[in-house]
Amino acid sequence: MPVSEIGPSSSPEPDAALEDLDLELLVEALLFVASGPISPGDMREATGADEAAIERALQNLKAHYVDRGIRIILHGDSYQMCSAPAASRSCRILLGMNSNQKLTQASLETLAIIAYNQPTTRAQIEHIRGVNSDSPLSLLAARGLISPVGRGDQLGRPNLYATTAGFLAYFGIESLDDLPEADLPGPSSDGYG
Amino acid sequence: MPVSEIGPSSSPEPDAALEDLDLELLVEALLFVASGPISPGDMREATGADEAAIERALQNLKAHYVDRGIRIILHGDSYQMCSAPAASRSCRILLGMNSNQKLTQASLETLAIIAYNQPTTRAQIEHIRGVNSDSPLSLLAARGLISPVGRGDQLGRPNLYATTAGFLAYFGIESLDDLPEADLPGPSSDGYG
Amino acid sequence: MLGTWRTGTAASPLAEFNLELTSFDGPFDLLVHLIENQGFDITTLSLLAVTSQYVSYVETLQRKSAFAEATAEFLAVASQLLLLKSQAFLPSQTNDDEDISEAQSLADRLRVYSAYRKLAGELDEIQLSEMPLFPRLAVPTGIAPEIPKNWQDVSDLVFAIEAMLEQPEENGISVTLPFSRFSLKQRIDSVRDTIARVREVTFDVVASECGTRMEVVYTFLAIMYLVAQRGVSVRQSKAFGQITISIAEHQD
Repeated sequence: MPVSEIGPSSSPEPDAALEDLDLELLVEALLFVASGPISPGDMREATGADEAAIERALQNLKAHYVDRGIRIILHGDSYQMCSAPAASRSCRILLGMNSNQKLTQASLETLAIIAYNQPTTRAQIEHIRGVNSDSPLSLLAARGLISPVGRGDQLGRPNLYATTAGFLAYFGIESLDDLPEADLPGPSSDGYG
Repeated sequence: MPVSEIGPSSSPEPDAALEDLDLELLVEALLFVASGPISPGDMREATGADEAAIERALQNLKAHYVDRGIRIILHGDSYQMCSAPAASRSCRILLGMNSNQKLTQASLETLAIIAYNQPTTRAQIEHIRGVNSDSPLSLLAARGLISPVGRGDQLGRPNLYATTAGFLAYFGIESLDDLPEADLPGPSSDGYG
Repeated sequence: MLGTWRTGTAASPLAEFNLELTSFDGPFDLLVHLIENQGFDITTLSLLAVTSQYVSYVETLQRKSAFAEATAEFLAVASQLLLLKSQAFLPSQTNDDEDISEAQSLADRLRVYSAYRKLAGELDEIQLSEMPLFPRLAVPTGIAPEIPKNWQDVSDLVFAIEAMLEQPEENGISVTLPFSRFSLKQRIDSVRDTIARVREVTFDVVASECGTRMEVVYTFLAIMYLVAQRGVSVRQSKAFGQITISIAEHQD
């Protein structure tokens, strides 16, 4: 197996003895280059710094970006950079997106069921909605608001769906904790879950 | 249907009478979300600010980012954000660009789906794999084996991915016709494909 | 407010309810609307009270054949409601508890649905005032990837597919898909014949003779098989676009 001399080896030695400021720079760069949410574990692996130092760097960065054009949002235990809400109109124009593509009631119901019950299956969604939900599911997946995160144990090993970081971004919220409070009778326990 | 007063209208008017600080925030967000270098003209169009104000914002931002994890670089007369050189080793590790490492099962699955169904979307890949595929997608893109080749017509205009010339080199084949025969589950008929 | 129903036309037999036919996202959406319209809470009693309105809606819906598939779901709930109502008027001597629990369970499901319907409304309001955040769309820049040549064998791609398709048996239950070799072979023959005849055809046309989704899947598998045999080639100019199947042009 040819070994590249400049490339990182298969057991990379990350930059050692990092000062906090240097680590902040690395974490900032990692959040920037990642194309999705990344966890503190990913950052530890990439930088070699310990988790506590990474947490400090993340808190400093979050504070640094609080009133800038970039935000750091939290999805599960992972972090992602996004543009700030105040810039959404300009970004929309730059990216050539129009705002008329609002989600329909069917999609919003499906999304609400997933958001408050994740991960969940198509069968559970259809049991709650009482109607076939293929079409809103594929629409939500195509828009990147939900994605399958694994397969359930049930017969046929159905896809389990959860919301994505794109879901947070679409509604302009920074974490799932910012969702409206739900007063739910609770998922029925009749085997569809 | 109630119309939100703060919501963006369908023919957005760029934010008027911007203070320099606000404009800096907008320009920062634009540089962040752009998929490539953007010109001051693009920024003027997206923000409605005049060119002189945009130049000031760009100079301030360049100065702000001079010792951070993100840099602002000039391509001709266009600007682009990229990660700081000091962070390149960490970024390489994060993005799995370690070229001495064989691709993981997740990456190979994703690559196989793209190779046999190109161009294809993230939603379709995830539908077939049954799991979120952000991370293998960004890794494959970072390794130069796939690249976005346009956007689909679906709602949300998702990226379409295809394999690159580097993909052929990596596997030592001369054209896509040299791919082995495979019984791949192709696009399903329920709206994902 | 979340309602998406539009005002009914004067000619509509449902004009008095201000309902338009295609505007309900399933039977529960309609039921909750009817119940809330009367100012009722969702109980077994209010279910019975709106049964006749519900049934007349579904009858009208049925007359529109284009919505046949959707009608099935509405019809299933209609028959459930009518059964509950008949039992309420003609109390049967037996199974009282079962009847009550059936009505109870429908009301329970409606309450759960209604809670999510309200949440959907709240999400709609956030959506309307949305100030979305945008993630980066760019592929990482500034770091040029080095691509080693001949680094991995292309058969690894096929192994990956095989591993992906290998479905582990869970709890000793093996899932049998309703494929029979016979019908898959039939499908292959039929697609091959069609293409030999017309030389080029779109997937939609080939699939149009399929009655069920499973048959569409069969058809797709048949085409994949023919592609693998290099009997046909398949073109799709864009994702979700039309798939065109034609006789393969062999390069000699």
